[in-house]
Amino acid sequence: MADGMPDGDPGPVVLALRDVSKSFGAIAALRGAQLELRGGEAHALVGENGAGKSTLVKILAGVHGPDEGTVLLDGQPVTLDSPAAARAQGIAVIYQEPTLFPDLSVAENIFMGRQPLTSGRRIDRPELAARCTALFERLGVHMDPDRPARGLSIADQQMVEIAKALSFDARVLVMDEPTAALSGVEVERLFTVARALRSHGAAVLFISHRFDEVFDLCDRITVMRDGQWVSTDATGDLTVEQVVRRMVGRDVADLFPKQDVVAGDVVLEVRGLTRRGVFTDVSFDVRAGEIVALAGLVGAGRSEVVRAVFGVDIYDAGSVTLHGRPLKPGNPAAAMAAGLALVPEDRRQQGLVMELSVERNATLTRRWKLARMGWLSARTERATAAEWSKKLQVKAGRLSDPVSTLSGGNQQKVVLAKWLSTDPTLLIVDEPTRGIDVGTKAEVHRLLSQLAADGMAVVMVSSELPEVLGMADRVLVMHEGRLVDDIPRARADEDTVMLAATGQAR
Amino acid sequence: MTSFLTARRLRGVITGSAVAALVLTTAACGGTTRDDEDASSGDSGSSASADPNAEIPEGLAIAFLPKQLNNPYFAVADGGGEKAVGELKGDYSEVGPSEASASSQVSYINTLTQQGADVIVTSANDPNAICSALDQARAGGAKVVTFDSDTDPECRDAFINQATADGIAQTQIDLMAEQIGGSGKVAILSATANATNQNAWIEIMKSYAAEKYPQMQIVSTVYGDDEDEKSFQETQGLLQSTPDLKGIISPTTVGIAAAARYLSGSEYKGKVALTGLGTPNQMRDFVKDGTVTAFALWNPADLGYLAAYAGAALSAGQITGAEGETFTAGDLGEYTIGKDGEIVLGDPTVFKADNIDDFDF
Amino acid sequence: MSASTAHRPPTGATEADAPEARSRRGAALAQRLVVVRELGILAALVLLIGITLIANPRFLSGQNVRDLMLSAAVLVVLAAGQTMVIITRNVDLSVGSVLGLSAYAVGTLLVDHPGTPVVVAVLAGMVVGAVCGLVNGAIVAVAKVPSLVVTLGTLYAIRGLTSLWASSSDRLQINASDLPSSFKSFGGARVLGIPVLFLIAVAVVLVVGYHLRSYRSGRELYGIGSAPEAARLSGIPVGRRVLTAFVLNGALAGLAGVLYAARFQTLDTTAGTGLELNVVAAAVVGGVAIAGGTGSAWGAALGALLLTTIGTALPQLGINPFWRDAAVGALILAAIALDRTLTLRLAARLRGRNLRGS
Amino acid sequence: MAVDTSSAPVAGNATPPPARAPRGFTLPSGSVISTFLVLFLVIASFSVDGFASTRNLGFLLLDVVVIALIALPLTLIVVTGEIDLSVASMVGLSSAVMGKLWFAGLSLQLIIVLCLVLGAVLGAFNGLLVTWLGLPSLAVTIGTLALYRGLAFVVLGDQAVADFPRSWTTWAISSLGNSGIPNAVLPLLVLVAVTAVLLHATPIGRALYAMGNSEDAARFSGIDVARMKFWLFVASGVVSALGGVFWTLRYGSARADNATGLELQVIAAILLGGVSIFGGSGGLLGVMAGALLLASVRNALQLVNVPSDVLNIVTGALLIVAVVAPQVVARLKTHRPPARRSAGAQKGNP
Repeated sequence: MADGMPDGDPGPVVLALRDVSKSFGAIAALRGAQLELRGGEAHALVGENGAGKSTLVKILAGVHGPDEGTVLLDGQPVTLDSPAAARAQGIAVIYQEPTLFPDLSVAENIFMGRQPLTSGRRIDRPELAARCTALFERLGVHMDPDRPARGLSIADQQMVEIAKALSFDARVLVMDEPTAALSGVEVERLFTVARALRSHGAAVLFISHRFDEVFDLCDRITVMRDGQWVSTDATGDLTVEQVVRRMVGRDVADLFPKQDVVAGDVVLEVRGLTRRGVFTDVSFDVRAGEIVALAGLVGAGRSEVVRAVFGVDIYDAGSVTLHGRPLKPGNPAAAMAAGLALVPEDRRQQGLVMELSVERNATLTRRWKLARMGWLSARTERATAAEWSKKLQVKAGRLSDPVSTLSGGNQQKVVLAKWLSTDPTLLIVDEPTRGIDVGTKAEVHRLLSQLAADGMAVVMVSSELPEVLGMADRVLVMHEGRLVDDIPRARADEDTVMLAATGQAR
Repeated sequence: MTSFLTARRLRGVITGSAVAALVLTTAACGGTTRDDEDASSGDSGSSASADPNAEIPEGLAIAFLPKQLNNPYFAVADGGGEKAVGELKGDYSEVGPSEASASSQVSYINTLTQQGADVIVTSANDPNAICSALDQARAGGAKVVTFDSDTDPECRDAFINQATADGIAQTQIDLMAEQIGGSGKVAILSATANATNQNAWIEIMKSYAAEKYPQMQIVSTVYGDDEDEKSFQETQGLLQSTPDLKGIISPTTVGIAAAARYLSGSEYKGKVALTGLGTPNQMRDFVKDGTVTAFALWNPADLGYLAAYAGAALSAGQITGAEGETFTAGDLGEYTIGKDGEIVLGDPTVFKADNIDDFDF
Repeated sequence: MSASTAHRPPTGATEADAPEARSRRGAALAQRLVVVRELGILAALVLLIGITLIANPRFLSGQNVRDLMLSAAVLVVLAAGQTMVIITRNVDLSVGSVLGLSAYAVGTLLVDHPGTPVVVAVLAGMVVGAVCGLVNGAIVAVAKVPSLVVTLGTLYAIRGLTSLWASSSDRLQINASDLPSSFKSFGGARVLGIPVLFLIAVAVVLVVGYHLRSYRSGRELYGIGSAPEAARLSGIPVGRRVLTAFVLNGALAGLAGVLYAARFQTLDTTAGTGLELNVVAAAVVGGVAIAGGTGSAWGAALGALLLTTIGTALPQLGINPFWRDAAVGALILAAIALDRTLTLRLAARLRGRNLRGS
Repeated sequence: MAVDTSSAPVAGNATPPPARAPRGFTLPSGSVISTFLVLFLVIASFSVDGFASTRNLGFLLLDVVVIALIALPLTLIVVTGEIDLSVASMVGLSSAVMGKLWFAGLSLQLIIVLCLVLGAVLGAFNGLLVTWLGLPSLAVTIGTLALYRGLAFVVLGDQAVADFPRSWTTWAISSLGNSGIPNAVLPLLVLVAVTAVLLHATPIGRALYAMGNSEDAARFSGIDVARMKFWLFVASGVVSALGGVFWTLRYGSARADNATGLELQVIAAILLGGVSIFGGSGGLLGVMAGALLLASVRNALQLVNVPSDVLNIVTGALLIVAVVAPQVVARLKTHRPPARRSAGAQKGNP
């Protein structure tokens, strides 16, 4: 089936990519990629990180022009040489990361460049607010159109993005991992909108690493690997395992290989941790050898808690004790010295310095230890980086290349290397597998499991329920800034966690 | 609103004289010096003996280094110098910074030293800051003549003083007294607060006025920073804060022009007297429309002319800069060197409605 | 400017991502703070004038107010233009030099052709400025070089050009007597007792301010400064808009040059030297964020007015003029500290509401 | 069900995703500008009369000393993505205070110490506003540029203090033996070496580059960003004060308006040296070469009597070319002519 496009689905082909290639310098991101979107279908595009999905999206969005190949709209070749041109053709894109103007109002964010005008070509502000409100009603969101985008939660930002895409009356809606930051309710709302669009004859291209969502929403699935098209099939003809195998090019073993361990001594004690307006009275313990998951909806305050524990953020009240010794608040260096490591949520912003080389990134946390009498030689750095990239099987061209040239999964490995090399006794990982491919995901899970088995205490913040349930010895659930439940592995299932996360436990 | 970045750049304007040397070695200027630890004034540069009959050789490289290039006043002065150098069959050049700062002047002095100039004619942006550079130039064989603004007497061979400080100060006070009948409140609009010449003149003006015109009262001194706009504002401030002001003296060309423009467009025109140092071209309209009755200035072209001749005479060995030596400066005639190597151009010219059209600078 | 995005975390990513924001009153609050910001400068201005009035009751006499307006006109026009550029997260340091070139060019034009109508002189000055702005904008927008560096370069180069022109044409200074009387009377003209130059400045501010607030292209400038990458993705023609902002700012700097010539009537090659930091200071004092995305031309104009008034008021208050620079510096620091405080409070309030509202 | 086309087990990703283009506005390193400098020096030595002499070398270096000195901490500040525009005003204030204290009768040794302390305080004030209040350094230091210069005038007003001891002022302008190399160059070289090691071969330097590229990532790596920035501003103050002391001695004149506008020259040297104004890239070698190149070009052009107007145009053009050229080169390198030239492609990667 992979050798041909299945026919017989309803709707004509709206948008097609034929033999599209795109290179950045020496790196070929797309090599003869194919894609066909029909009116009235939701089409999934899956592939590992680095398979070329994002480049393909950017070509559709008019951000990049293809080096070779054609983009066909209604069978006619079109030139999408700017985002504006793509919009004019009715292609709307929701990007992986929200792209809002923090200083402008929500309404202006949505209608930028398309604000309703009065007769004098001035912006009609009442009309602008009205249209925005109407959109929000359609989405079931309650947000003030006039508030600035600054300070919106990531989920709310994503809702604004969705509203923006919706406001185009797009013929083609491209969603590049829109659900990464959304909670279940919000995902469902988004899907409702997508289905409505689909029933009006629009084509929806959906990109995600979450297979449950892909299978839930989409009619057809296109798999890409290494910048090339692999297959396109009706969803009903596929299983998750088949898709994964095509993405990776091999069978993937058990996704969540958590080993059972006997928990050791208490490593971390958090007591009454409070930051006004963010989280309140959070207390928990973590023992050696234990993986403790911190679950909850996006915005429940999980990342904020671990950031405060690590000292990147300050907190107003409470205490953090590591190995029985109180940890100085607001001081990551002290936390590191005490054996704490944090793999942060946002790899590109917080985890890595994207412009610096792999070796500089990998050794950034250990620069004082590697220095001799204050002198830090490039050779020492390289040797250390080489050692760790070997241990974690980081695939990088040269260690002196910018870390940004690596795939998402390999970047995440560099972050892990950076932290594991500090030899921590407590490892906090925040969304450790967000946006990374299936193969690496399994590697990361295996690694975490192995570390715990070797006696490391692990705190894992994750929004992926299967990951939480598969990996954790205990699940701590947060809701609206409070720790509402502590569920042992035996009792943890989707229902118990979700009930707690949505504030309905007990 | 003036710039805070460059407000204090000393624009090369008329700042005069003489007294700078005096001022800086004694503590006349509000005590800027601590004490004379290494007081070593005296007959500077006059170690060699003069040969009054020495021939001025052709082809002398005479360089003019004004406070700032493209400054109209210095352009006129340098023009006078160029004329003199032409008469002497020398090699004239004019170099200088585009902003009036001592540090950039030093860089140009260094360049001239390196080029082996025979005579450097300069007007100092800072009497001390360019001294060591001038010393190096002289060690390299150059003769240094200062004009308009002097340096420390030790580091130049001669100074061409456009007028004595006494002459400048007294002329202005006399002009003012004439116009206001010798009594009433008078204010001074000066250049920058650290302009040594102006400060010296102002001191003399005050004591001279107190002595000769006891009814005349110098009530305040404000600083227009030699910026037109600031001077304009300060003028307006003066009239606001002293309603019964009778006259304004502005011993700087920028100041007097700005003050005149303010007065001519205000209700004070003809009621408040204005005098000081100004150029005929800038003041012509205001003299003709009755805002200003009379003001004074020396002829800057003559200043440059004399400086070039003095430099050539020094270079030829006709003079050494010692007191009492004499030399002939072309059309201007014979000059005698005064104390500390000072050569005085003469009394300032007073410009009035009946003679202003004879001048074009 | 794309590289600068790396320094800005995505919207609110570092703020606490509190539960869903559901606040009606957040917006009202935000708007009130913006208004408060401009009212704040106005209040400072009124306070300054009040204190000066107590010290010298004649401070607000007709003549004095007119003088104040004339003094402010040039800076106000420059501040309005600079606002457009700063809002896009750029800066134009060359405005002082552009003003100098334009003033000198217009002066030369008028001396050589005394019959030139004032309107033509004004347009000529604006064209000279626009060309300078085009050069700046083209290098910034096309070559993607940071504007701070480019305009620092043109700050030197344009000043050098003016000076070279003056020395090669042997006209180092243009005096009032050289200028045609029609132009001089334009400089002193009044309507209803208000100097025409000031009215022009006010008109410029109103037009620029209104355009920034109420037209798509104006709002897009805010978008570009607020998040350049997002602006590109949402189809805003970033390069063209930035280029336009530079050209308009250049044209206004050219206009300021004409106003300068009309007001001072004595021109040399140093006109406007060092004005650039003053202009930026006026904008910053007026609430235009140096990082782009916020602020208004009205605020910047008020900032310019405040700086000018300080220059006039200090001598009248009998304060040693040596203190003026220090006062201006302190004012800038106070203004940015105030902006920061307001922003933080707004963020805290919005966050607080988020939690309660959900 | 179709069989996978590729049978070989491939783990992870064989093909890296599109690379983010390296930051735009920087020369690859200081090497380009250094090469350019050497080239210029060679050409000027042969074609400009009097350029290649020990005396001229001395003049040239003496003009560079203060600029290079102040550029040291400022380079570190720019690398972290901040800027300090108040350096020249700190030079002026330190000079004014030096004059005032000398006039008051203090010993020069004590005065120098006090000036350095003053510099530390001024720098700390900048640093506090930037790190503690979180204000943008560009705006803060535009403010303190005015404030510090204003204070210099408040301190010394219209006066100039000039009677510093000969031994000191002579030291400041004389050279090491007959080499033509000014005395001050030696301590400067020591400071350059220390700064270069600090920036390029210590954990602190690594942290500075990390901060300049991504402040968040640096904080998450345990780097105390605020504290490091604070101390950089303090260092900038101390070094500027030292520059003020040297300036005063070199010109033998303490004045409030000393070194006005010098900040632009220092920044021009840094940018010419290939440091990105947005931080995160560039090196000290390039900056020193940039400072020397600017001074050499001026010196050589002055020697051939090029007027100062043209010097300004050359300075401006040099600065623009220095930032535009690598952009153009980078684009030619990475941007192979595509089948279809599109605006989107030209914009490249973010």
